[in-house]
Amino acid sequence: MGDFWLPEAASTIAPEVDSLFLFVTAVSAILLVGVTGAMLYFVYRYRRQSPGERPAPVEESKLLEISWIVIPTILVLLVFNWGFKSYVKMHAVPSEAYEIRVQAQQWNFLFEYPNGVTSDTLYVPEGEKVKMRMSSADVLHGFFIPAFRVKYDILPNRYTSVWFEATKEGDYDLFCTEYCGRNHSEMDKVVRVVSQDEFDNWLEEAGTSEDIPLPELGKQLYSQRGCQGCHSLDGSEMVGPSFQGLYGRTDHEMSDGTTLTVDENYLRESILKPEARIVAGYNNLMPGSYSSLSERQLTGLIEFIKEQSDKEPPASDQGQTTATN
Amino acid sequence: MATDTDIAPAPTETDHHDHPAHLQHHFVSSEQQFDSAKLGMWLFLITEILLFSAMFVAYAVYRQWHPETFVAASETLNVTMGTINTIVLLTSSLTVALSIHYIQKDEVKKCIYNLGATLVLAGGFMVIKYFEYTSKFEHGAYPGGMFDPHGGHYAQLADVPFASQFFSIYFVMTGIHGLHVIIGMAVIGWVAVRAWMGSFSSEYYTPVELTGLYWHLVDIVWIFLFPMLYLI
Amino acid sequence: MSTDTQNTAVAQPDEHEEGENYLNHETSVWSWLSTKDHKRIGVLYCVTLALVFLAAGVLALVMRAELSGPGETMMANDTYNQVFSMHGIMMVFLFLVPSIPAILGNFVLPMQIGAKDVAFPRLNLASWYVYLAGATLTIMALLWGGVDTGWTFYTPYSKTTGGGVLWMTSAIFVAGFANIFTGLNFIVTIHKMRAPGMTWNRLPLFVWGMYATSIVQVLATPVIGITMVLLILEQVLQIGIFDPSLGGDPVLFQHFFWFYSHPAVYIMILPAFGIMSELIATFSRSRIFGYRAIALSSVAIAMLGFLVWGHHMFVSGQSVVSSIVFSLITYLIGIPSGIKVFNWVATLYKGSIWLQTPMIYALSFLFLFSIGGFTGIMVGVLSVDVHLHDTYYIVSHFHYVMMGGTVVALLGGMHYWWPKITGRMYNETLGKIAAFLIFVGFNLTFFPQLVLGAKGMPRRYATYADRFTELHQLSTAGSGVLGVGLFLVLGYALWSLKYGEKAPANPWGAATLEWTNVAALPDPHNFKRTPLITRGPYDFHLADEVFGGGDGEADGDQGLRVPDAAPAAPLEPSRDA
Amino acid sequence: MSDDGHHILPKATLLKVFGGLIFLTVLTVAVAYVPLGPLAVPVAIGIAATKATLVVLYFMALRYDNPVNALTFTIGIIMVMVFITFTMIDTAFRGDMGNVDRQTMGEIEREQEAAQQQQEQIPSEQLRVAPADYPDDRGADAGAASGDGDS
Repeated sequence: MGDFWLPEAASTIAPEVDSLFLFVTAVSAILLVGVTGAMLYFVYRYRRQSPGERPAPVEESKLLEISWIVIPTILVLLVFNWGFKSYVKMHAVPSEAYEIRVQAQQWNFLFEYPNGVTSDTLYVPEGEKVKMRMSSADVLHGFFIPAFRVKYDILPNRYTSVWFEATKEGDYDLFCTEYCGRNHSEMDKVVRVVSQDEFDNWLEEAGTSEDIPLPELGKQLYSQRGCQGCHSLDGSEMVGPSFQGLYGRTDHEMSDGTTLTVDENYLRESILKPEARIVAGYNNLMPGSYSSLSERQLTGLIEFIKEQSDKEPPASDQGQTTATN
Repeated sequence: MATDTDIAPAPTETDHHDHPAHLQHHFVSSEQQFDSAKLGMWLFLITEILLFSAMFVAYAVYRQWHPETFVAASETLNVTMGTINTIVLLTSSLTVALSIHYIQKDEVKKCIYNLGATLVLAGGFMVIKYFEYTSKFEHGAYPGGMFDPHGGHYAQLADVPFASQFFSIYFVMTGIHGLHVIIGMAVIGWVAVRAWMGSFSSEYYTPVELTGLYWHLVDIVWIFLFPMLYLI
Repeated sequence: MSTDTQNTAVAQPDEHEEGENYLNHETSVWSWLSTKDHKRIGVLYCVTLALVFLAAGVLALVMRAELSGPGETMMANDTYNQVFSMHGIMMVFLFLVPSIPAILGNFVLPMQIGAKDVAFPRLNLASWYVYLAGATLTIMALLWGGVDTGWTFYTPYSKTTGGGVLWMTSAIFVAGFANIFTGLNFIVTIHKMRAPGMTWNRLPLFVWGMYATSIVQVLATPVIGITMVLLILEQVLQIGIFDPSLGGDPVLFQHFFWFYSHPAVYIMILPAFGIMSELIATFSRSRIFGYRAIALSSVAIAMLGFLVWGHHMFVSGQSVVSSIVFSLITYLIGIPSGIKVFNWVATLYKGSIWLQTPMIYALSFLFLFSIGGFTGIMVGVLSVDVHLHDTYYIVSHFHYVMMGGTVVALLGGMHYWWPKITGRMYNETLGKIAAFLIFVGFNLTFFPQLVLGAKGMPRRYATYADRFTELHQLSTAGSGVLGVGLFLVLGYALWSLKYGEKAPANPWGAATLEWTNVAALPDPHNFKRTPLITRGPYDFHLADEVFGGGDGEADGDQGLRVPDAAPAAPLEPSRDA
Repeated sequence: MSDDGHHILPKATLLKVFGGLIFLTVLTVAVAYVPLGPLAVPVAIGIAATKATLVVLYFMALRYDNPVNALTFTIGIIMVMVFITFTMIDTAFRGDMGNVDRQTMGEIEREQEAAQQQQEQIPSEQLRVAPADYPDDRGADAGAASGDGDS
């Protein structure tokens, strides 16, 4: 029955939740069959034979009434107590837990490890207690890993946390479960449970992102920070302007009718202050949270956008900005 | 509730054969009509109480989180004006109660005078409120996002975190209360006019009584707002 | 057992056709728009709410169509978000909350207690106009770009998503007054307008259900009103109570919202309980088992319903302490609902059960509501709710309660009182087919969603992972069957208005006053003479002596039995009746 | 006319109650200037509750009214209590999660990062275009932008 109802269980808390779920399901099923069976039997047994039937009133039975108050009460209190215990366990974060920061924003999760590595896939070591310290940059989000049976909302104004201990290597889904706007349903990530050694290796390698070339860093950020949700690379229309051929355009039209040339300054301003200038035909839907990018990240992202265009850099007044090329 | 066993009320002797003008056809007696109206009014009053309750909850929660802020911010309110307004409103409650007292005794003139006095006092309340509001606006003590205190003893609030929450709650609560005062004034005016036209007597004064109940509720809300916002 | 009601009553003398009734004593449009007759207001509401249900139901079909495939099948995310938001908002605030009280409560309640009208007829009419104003504001919200917040309007998202939210929150604020008016009116009516002899212990259980509902309406609705006002002020004046970027707390909004919206669930389901009791008693011709328990458990549910709102917030950031408290009280509220189900089943025991369409709806209700209740127990379990919260399990759970409960009961009630409202019989065969289609379609739609949710499919998703596809397609197919069933009901209902057989005064052999003491089509003032009540609401064993048989000539060979010289109150009603 | 619901309160009673209300008003203002510490709130609310009770019982004549009305009113008050109490069971016990912050977590982190960046002294040859007053005016801009309702 577990396979029919529930997804794979891959954390220490999951079996506990599952057994409770299955217990309640089983008891409910028995009661449902009982009630429905009795109902159908009565409907058949006491069906009306002639229109003039006048059944005699049935005496009420105190014992019966009391029994169906007392028995369900005992059952639900049992279930409450069970659920209460595992809920407390879910909330008592072990002090030795390994902490990963989760930053949620419309419509992306970003995971940050203690050594500063950021990733858009959640790598966790198998068999170690992991705590997620979560915050949101804009609206409410939800952090849900079905296989681990953990879920908690992510709030903009304070940290919330969940913890779990993964028990099985493999890839699992991570969903946003608190409705957060347009691309809520695409706000999902992969949780990759790996062995402790593999995890350590990954962490070390990923930690070297300082060395990777700028456009490469930009490419990573493009997918990690959710740019791909709104800006295509192949010129197709999405929520925001496509990056294809964007850089170097000289006839970039704004919603106030002016045109400008797309250079580094414009790109930088658009990332940091999206509301400052709006491209004609688009609304300002871009989150303001990109202002938290570091200088190097910004430069990387701009370099990446530049790579998406074959145009020459704009000729005029680019003195100090082109210097970095 | 099941213990309430009032059966459909029996009509009084006068009712059956000649119905008083105010008796609607679906009621058996004036008594039943009056009781219904009054129960309806009490039910309406508890909807009003629950309407205000959400704001009281907001107050309680934010005060619990930021007690120092609330103490600091409430010190900028003008206790003298608040006290005067409390007394004005209590007096208006008295005059409304007296107007019902007089109409019950068929003293229509005195009833109208008292209703008039209530109107004047309610107007006075709003005038004082107006001066309080404007003095706050002058110093930038707007609700929430526009909060930008400056000048006088408001300046110190600029450094108090969450002071804007206090003023949001202050303006929302007193604002909605003020709205109720204005609505109350309109209703009292209407009742006074009808009394003037001779619609009411000791036989039928339901609108006067219901208006009185409403006005007392407005008073009660203020009785709580005053210490919460001005004193503690 | 006769399944066809058509060929029996045709030959009967149409005694009720003579004389005036509430439909024909005035016929101008203005007479309808200015009517203070509770029956006409019920009909006005019926037409309006049917339109709303149709619109919101079509939106549901559109949603299911979009979900027939994992990716984008027919609409963009934005559109889908607006569609599910509008479906939820319209169904909850504009349909389910007013539905049974405004239609059947208005029509039936005064007759059941032997009153000429509700206590405040003008307020009653006002409630309909206020409702219309609310509906108009909803349309304004649509014109203003729609709403994509879901029906919950959680901050801070609802603050950032455009002007439609302002219109929509105003709409909910305004429509709330319509509910307050109705509830207030019913409480006063039940307290003050009962006919002589109609003691609290003789009230039909539908009246008890409406009484409990009205208490919740009066106590809870003002809070959603002020919450919406605060949300509007948050947008307009940036008051910073709910918006975290201004120092507010989004979880506080959830407290405010659920302080209303959880009791609102009882506003929707308690009237359904009332209808159930009427249907089960009438169609098994026996006294409701545990009358007192059912009556008082309604009031108990209404009161306890105010203490459990936090179970919607187990994972939203409220304190662990309050989650535990709320969870515990949640169980206490499950018990009165369970008692009702057991009592209804026990009522069938040794009855005389007549399987007409309304009874089929009643039996469907018992099954569907039980599933709704059991899944409710499941999501009340703290640790299990962590897994199930905001998944399709929840979606399915509340549809089992709201649709399988409230809507199915409403359909049963509409069939049951249809002869009284329209003076016509519906087609019994089609009625049974539709009831069957609705039952099958409903389960096919929502049972797969239970499984989907348990497997981790989050709600409010326009697209989903491939492995959920089969279950989603099953659900979509079910929604088609459900839709066909509902449209069939609409079809034969409209048909019966013109071609339906004339209904007798008491086709079901029911024992409550609206059947025994009122003509087939009610008089404008309901009763020719105020009735005097000397018996309980379901004393079928007294049928022959007290209210003149009423076998329900639709079920066979008996001739039409117009209610005997209705036992009426003496001209001077006396206190000791 | 019968007595219930039509009780005529003597003028003397009304005046006495009014006197009591004025006295309690003066008292509560006076007490506000006495440093009572943690007792200040309960005392002030207690006095207000007493005043409200006087108004309800006498001015609104609930004391002489139909018990149903009294019950109605009481249930209303109980609901307000429930609302306040149960909400505060949450807000008072959020524990380690702390209270609300005046800004969003994102803004706090951004500010910290900005401070850090200033310390790090960005080399002048790097990209530097954003307006100088940035990011201090972000909040205001975001507020204005969301008010426009442009989605």
